[in-house]
Amino acid sequence: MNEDEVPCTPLSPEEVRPDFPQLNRRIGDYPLAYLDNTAATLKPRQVIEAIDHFYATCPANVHRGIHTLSEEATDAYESSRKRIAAFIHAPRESELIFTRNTTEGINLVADCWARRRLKPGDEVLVTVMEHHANLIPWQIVTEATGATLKFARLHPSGQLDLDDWYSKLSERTKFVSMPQVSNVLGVINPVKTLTAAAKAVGATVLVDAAQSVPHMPVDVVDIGCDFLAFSGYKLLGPFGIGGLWGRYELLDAMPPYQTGGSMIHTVTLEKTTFADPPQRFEAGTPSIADAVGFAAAIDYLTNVGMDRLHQREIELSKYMHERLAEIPGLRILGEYFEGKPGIASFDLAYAHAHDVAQFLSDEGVAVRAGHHCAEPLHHEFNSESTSRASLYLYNTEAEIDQLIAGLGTVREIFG
Amino acid sequence: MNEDEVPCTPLSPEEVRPDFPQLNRRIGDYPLAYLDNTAATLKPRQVIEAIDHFYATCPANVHRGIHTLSEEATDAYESSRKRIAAFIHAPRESELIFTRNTTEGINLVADCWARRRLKPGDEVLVTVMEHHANLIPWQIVTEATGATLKFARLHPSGQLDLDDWYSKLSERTKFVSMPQVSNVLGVINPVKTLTAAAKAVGATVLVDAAQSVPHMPVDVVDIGCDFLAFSGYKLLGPFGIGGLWGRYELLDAMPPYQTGGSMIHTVTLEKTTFADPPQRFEAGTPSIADAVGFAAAIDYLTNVGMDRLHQREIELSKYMHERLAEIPGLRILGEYFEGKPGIASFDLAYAHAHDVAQFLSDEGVAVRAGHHCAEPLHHEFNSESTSRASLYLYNTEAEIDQLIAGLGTVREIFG
Amino acid sequence: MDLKTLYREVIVDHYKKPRNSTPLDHPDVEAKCKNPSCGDRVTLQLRFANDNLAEIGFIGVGCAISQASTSMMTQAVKGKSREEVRQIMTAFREMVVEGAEQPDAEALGDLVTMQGIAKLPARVKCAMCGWSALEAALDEQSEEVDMDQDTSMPEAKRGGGM
Amino acid sequence: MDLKTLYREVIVDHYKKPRNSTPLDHPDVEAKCKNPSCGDRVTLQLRFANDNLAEIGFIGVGCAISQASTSMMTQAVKGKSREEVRQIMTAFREMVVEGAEQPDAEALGDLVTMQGIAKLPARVKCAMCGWSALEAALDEQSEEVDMDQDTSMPEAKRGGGM
Ligand SMILES: Cc1ncc(COP(=O)(O)O)c(C=O)c1O
Ligand SMILES: Cc1ncc(COP(=O)(O)O)c(C=O)c1O
Repeated sequence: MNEDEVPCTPLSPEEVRPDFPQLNRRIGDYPLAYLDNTAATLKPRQVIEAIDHFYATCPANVHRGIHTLSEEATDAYESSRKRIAAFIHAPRESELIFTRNTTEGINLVADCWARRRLKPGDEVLVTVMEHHANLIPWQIVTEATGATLKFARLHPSGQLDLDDWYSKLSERTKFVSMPQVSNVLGVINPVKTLTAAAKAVGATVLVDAAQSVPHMPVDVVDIGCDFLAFSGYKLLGPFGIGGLWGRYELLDAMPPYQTGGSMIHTVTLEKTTFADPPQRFEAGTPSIADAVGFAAAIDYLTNVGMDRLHQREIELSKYMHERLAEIPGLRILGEYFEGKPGIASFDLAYAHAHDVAQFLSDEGVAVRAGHHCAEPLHHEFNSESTSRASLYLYNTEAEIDQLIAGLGTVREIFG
Repeated sequence: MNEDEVPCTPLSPEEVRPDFPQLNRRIGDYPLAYLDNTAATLKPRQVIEAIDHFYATCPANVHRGIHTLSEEATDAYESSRKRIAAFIHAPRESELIFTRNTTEGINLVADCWARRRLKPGDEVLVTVMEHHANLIPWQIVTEATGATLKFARLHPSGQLDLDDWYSKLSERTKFVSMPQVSNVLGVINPVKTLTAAAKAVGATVLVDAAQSVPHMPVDVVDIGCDFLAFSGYKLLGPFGIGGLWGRYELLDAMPPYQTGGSMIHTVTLEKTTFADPPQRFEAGTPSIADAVGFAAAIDYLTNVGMDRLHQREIELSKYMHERLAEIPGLRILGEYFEGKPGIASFDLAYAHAHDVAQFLSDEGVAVRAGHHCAEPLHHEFNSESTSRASLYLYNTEAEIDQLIAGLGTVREIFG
Repeated sequence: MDLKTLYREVIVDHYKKPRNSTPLDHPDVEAKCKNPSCGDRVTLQLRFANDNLAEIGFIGVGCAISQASTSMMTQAVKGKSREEVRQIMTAFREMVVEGAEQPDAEALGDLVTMQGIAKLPARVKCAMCGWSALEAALDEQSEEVDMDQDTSMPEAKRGGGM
Repeated sequence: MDLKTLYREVIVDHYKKPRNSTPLDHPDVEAKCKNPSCGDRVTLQLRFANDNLAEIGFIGVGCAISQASTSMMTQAVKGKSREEVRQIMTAFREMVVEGAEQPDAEALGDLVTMQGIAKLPARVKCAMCGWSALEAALDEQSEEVDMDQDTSMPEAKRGGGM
């Protein structure tokens, strides 16, 4: 599993499956087919062991305490920052802020950047396909500042309507936020092109990369955006940790987010001065072990190779979409396209998404049912809820077959 | 180690030490003497294993996904909330919000409660002994609202000057915040009495319980406060998780903090309605495994018995203070008192705190050096920085002796 | 009863052919319940004759469990006295929400087949939607009940929408 | 050299009897550096004769490492040309901040005894305080240097105050 040795070998799930203890589980009489990867991925033993090892050896607080355990903890924490920053090609490691998750990253930017700059008449441009995490913070910040929130519409195919997007971009647009990959439709937005257009009118740009960083190579310099947010638990890492990357000049111009210990420079009763980024944005004791696990996940992915992972995933996605097309009465939100990530959100003419998920679960197949934190997007498709099957590097054709068989049971009972 | 069987047996460290793998470490030729417990405690294998087990079996996302792993994850998360709420005697489990740490809990209250209510002329009352986490948020919120921040002074003994505190409490006081135990002085503030007085003038009260919940039985109903914040990693739990308890009526009257998925009720492009507490305050995917580890730590402490732990700690604290008194030129910030928690922050006439910590570390003794996120308090005592030794249930008299021997080396070289 | 049997023998039948699913002409009281995170909705109408629940009708959309549970409920309570209705309500809640091992079979009758729902924590809200409307109707509470914000549900069975 | 030997043979001596620790009468340039998270402070004064650093003096407070490192620095650079001073500075930074295994012994002279500091990451800032003041003086930078915000230090060796 070393990229250097086998640069061009396609990724086979058998290469990685032994690393995932959860895959040994059986659900009743069925093997587990875990197809809920968009919500959270499984964790390889390398990540679990990294966390375990951290706690068993140096579970001290960081901030350069002068004793061995604290030095080790600080090194582990800062080396994690460095590896994660490198993974998204950040020019400087101090541009990578540890957050709880993508949601916190977006809230931080909305609060510390946008809120301080937006005025009545200004506009923020997002899309109809947003996850709530990239919608509600902008509803709140535009309402608070008197700015206007604009939504670029979608084609019936699920693709972003670029004409509509460009028509809503103007000198008034001060902030643009968009997902690189939709967590429901699986569409990939042309973030590089859109960022260039947005910057040309003077807007600041955030990319919600929660569903892209786990699944494809991402390079913040190449995209050209100002901020990019993602979560650790969606790429084999632990819960409770995410990354917010920001260009240093912007971070440096921002006031702190939360305040307290370790983000300060000097403190008197009356007045406090603040530390430089990234410390300025990391108040209090951080999620040290989760950062260590996050970096272990990044190492694991680097070792596999993001290109190989991406290739394998779109191959399996194709198989999944072909098989789903066989099911009568099944509608997938958004049209399939060559290279579509492994996300299929569907409804059935004869059964409700929650009943579908229940039957699939009964046969060992884990999918998510609901609006997947994208209620407006579902309304756009006249749907209250869908079942969503989503893939990652360990999934197999056999697991897709298990999904299809489960949908057969649903049809047999409801159809 | 079952409280029911041995209700009155004093706690011996030998009972618990085998549970802490870190205690097997040697630092050079010395055994590790971990006396940095105020910054972060070690973790028993029960906590490490709980996290490990969670990840190895059901590392799915919560929010009641309809499949086995997600159901298990949701149960694990919500059962953790229940046990932690019970530990501080919260009347309702939904009053316990999971935060990253104490800092986030205090920031949340400052932002969602105080900021919306403070007006020019209003006052917020804190003390000179605050940790930065309970100081800077109040500097910021009073500055933003035009309210005034007042500080109750200390006696030279380190005890809160109650006369000064009462003289600064008035009808203008809208918010009172105070630590139950100081992380530098080890003093215990009479939070119950002060809360009653504060409520009598109509103020809302927050207790910074970062250093009390880990070390003594705490009952939010008995204290009578409105909010109480604490951290998991200071009581044997993992990093990245803390608890904010709030009275339900107050929580219910508060707007959300961060916004995004899973804290919503319904969402359209234009308007969002929010879920009830605690979900309203937990935007995005939470720190599920850390919550599980936090609850495992609470179970461990409950099993030991907080009364026994507290008794043992004050006994060992007495020994530590007696031995430290033997060192010439050593000054402890704050006077010793009967029942003082196991915290001693000291400086030496002939050596700087950082050099002291360095020498102690070289002999296996882990202490913290610096201002311990309480810079104003250090200024009050004309000190830039101190070395702080702090205790927990696994510490021994022998480890104190090792500290004293290390201070002997310091004296030999510097004195 | 395993999941498939439960669906096959009870739920799908009621889902496809809901009983008492016609609005009443002259209801005494009407109540609504919704479950925004799932999209379930039930509108319930009651007519009393003296103390007896003489007529009951509902219209609903949503998952099979929510609709079947409501349909079965209407059958179970129709013609019963207010007090009997409350007994059945309590027994059903104990069985499904609190997971009582020994449900009150006498009060519940055919409804005991729904016991398996207690083991599907994410679906308890669905099963309770029609019942919460019934409770609101008996209490003459005019506001629509919202299962996602129903504090009589244990924390772990509510939760914000995903 | 182990920690105790380093302190005993080098650091404590300079700490207790700092060399060149008197202010100059007519300095050409003065520069300051502080380390707020530790409380270290150094004020440095230089006088040049042609291109040579003819005189150097400092006043400082703080830990033994910060004061000893400054004291040793003044000895090492006194009388040297600007270029030689920069060489020594670079060599010291490489040894202590970047942890060079093979420090430039020729440029460093006695200062090589400080190599062990590289293994005490929390103390690197302390050791560099006087040196940062020196760099500021050579660059005629009048603003006080702040080690906690010195971006030439690797992330892991800065950090906010605890
Ligand atoms: C596109 C997208 N954005 C944002 C989020 C929010 O992520 P988190 O819950 O980690 O904050 C998600 C997660 O589901 C997502 O898929
Ligand atoms: C009294 C007190 N309050 C607040 C805090 C801040 O805790 P955290 O870093 O977990 O937010 C601490 C931690 O050192 C503390 O001791």
